[in-house]
Amino acid sequence: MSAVALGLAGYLLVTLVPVALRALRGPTTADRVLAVTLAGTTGIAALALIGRATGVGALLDVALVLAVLAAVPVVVYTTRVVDRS
Amino acid sequence: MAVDVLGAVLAVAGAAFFTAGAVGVLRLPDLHSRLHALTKADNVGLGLVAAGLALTAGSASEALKLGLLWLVTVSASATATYLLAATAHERAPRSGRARAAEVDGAG
Amino acid sequence: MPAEALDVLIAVALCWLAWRVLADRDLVRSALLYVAFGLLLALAWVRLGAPDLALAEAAIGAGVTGVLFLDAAGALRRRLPTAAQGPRPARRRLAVLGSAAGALAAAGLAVAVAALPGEQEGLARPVEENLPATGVGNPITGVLLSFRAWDTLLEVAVLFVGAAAVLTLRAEWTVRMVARRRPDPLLLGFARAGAPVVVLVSGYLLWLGGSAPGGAFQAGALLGALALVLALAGAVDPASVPGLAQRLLLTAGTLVFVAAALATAAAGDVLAWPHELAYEIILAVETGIAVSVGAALGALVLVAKPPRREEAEGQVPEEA
Amino acid sequence: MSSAPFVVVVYAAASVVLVGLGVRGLVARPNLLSKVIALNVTGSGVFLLLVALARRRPDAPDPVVHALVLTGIVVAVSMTAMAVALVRRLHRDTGQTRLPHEEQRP
Repeated sequence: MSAVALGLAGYLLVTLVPVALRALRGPTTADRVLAVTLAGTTGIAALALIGRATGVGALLDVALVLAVLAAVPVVVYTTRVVDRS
Repeated sequence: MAVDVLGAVLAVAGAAFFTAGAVGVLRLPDLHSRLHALTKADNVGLGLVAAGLALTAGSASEALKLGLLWLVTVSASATATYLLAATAHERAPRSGRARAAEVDGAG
Repeated sequence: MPAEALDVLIAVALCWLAWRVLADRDLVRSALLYVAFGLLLALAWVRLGAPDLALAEAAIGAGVTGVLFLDAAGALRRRLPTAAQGPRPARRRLAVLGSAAGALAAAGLAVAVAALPGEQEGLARPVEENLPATGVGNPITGVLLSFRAWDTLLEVAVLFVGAAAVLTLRAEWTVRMVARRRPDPLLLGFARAGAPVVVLVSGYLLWLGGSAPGGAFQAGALLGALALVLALAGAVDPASVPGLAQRLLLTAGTLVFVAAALATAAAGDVLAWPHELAYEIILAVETGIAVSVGAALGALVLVAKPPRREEAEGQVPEEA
Repeated sequence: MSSAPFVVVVYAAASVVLVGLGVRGLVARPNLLSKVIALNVTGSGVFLLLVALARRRPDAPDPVVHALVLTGIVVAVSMTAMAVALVRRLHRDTGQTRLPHEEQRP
């Protein structure tokens, strides 16, 4: 499992490339926000997998913290940031 | 041993959903369909990875934490995608909103 | 080999993201990319064997700092629809000057780092040898709250001073939604239902700090984010929190820490915890710090926007 | 540094780049909020360098450096918040987001 986990974690980081392209292209701010959100979830999965592969249990806690905070940028964007017309 | 294989298979399947989400977010034509791709990765992708890891977890607390991780992510992702979609709808220019209403009516 | 490839990938992506963050003219875009930069930095801390820092970066770096930039960029964008841009020559001159300064700084740093020895003993061993005396199992917590407790006391004071400075820059609590007037029912429900979970995870991190990566600052950052979401969802009106309670929340960490310092000073040595009570004292101080960090971070983001002049002068506030 | 572990070299190199980019942004971008972001990138570079150097003995990373950087992260966020509050106050009072000598329009 740990060899599989490390390989999958690396692969998940590669899937961040198209996500990053969307974050850069937009075209709207909402598109960028959603790309960053997906990057966060991918990071959560990668952290859980790296934690298993390396036996560092604390990484699961890092993933948990990221999960708890995942919605915060979206809430701030939707309630506090106006799109440029 | 069989559990190990099943866990690995689940995790790989989860990664496949992340691939679909990432490609979808890049390739799909508009915000709402991209949000749809995002939720596949958030809910199913992370769910399968967490399930695979929980199956092969060394302790009950670790499995429980993975369950909590998934639960938190699902509720955050549901709220986040709803907020993004609702805000985009609200802020859409009049013509866009009319078009969205038409889609609502047709669907 | 795959592990090395992972490191190279993260390092290259970090540099690329930093460049994109700083190259973008639109500050909202910069702020969003900064959140992604923080996420990646958390992965870098993991790869460097520093899970404590990964936790702090995930909570503070990506969470609070990114949100702070996002909110500020949104506010500046709102009132400045067409960003004031200088004539091109001035920009070009600044760019040339900046590139030269950046290249010089990087080159100097590279030369200095290259000259360092490749192996260094560090303080890992002495910390490990003396850790049992602190009553905690996590070396980072031991260093922060026992060996170098003075530093941490002053750090908490810095945070408090920062919050106090931000509070003096505003005239009133200024949480205001831009898009919707009414609180969104789903967001409200999410904030209310999520609150106990966040408090639970925060308490877990606080308790964890005694023996494993975790601790007061990470726990406090979660509380701060919770306060922010509750306020933005309309579940809690920060202005309705009485002034005394605000001040007590903001100063709890400093107060508990100073009380502990005074008590140990009366007993002999300042900030030298008695061996049999060390764990309990550290946990009490950490709890105070977590509360204050939460209050301070919440306040820093919530009130970072000063009211517009008309509002401060008592006229009818007008929504942008 | 020639005998340092690979991971240390990789992240130390990245930190040098981050500091360079941060300093460049600090000078080249006239907008004050950009300058604050650039300062944070520079700070992240410094933290990354410190932690990479603390990793030179792979079996036992130096916890004192980790504690120092943890303190640094917290101090950085409170000072960032204060700087952002100052930028917003300046913008409210003068309508500008730049320093006076970099202003291009009244």
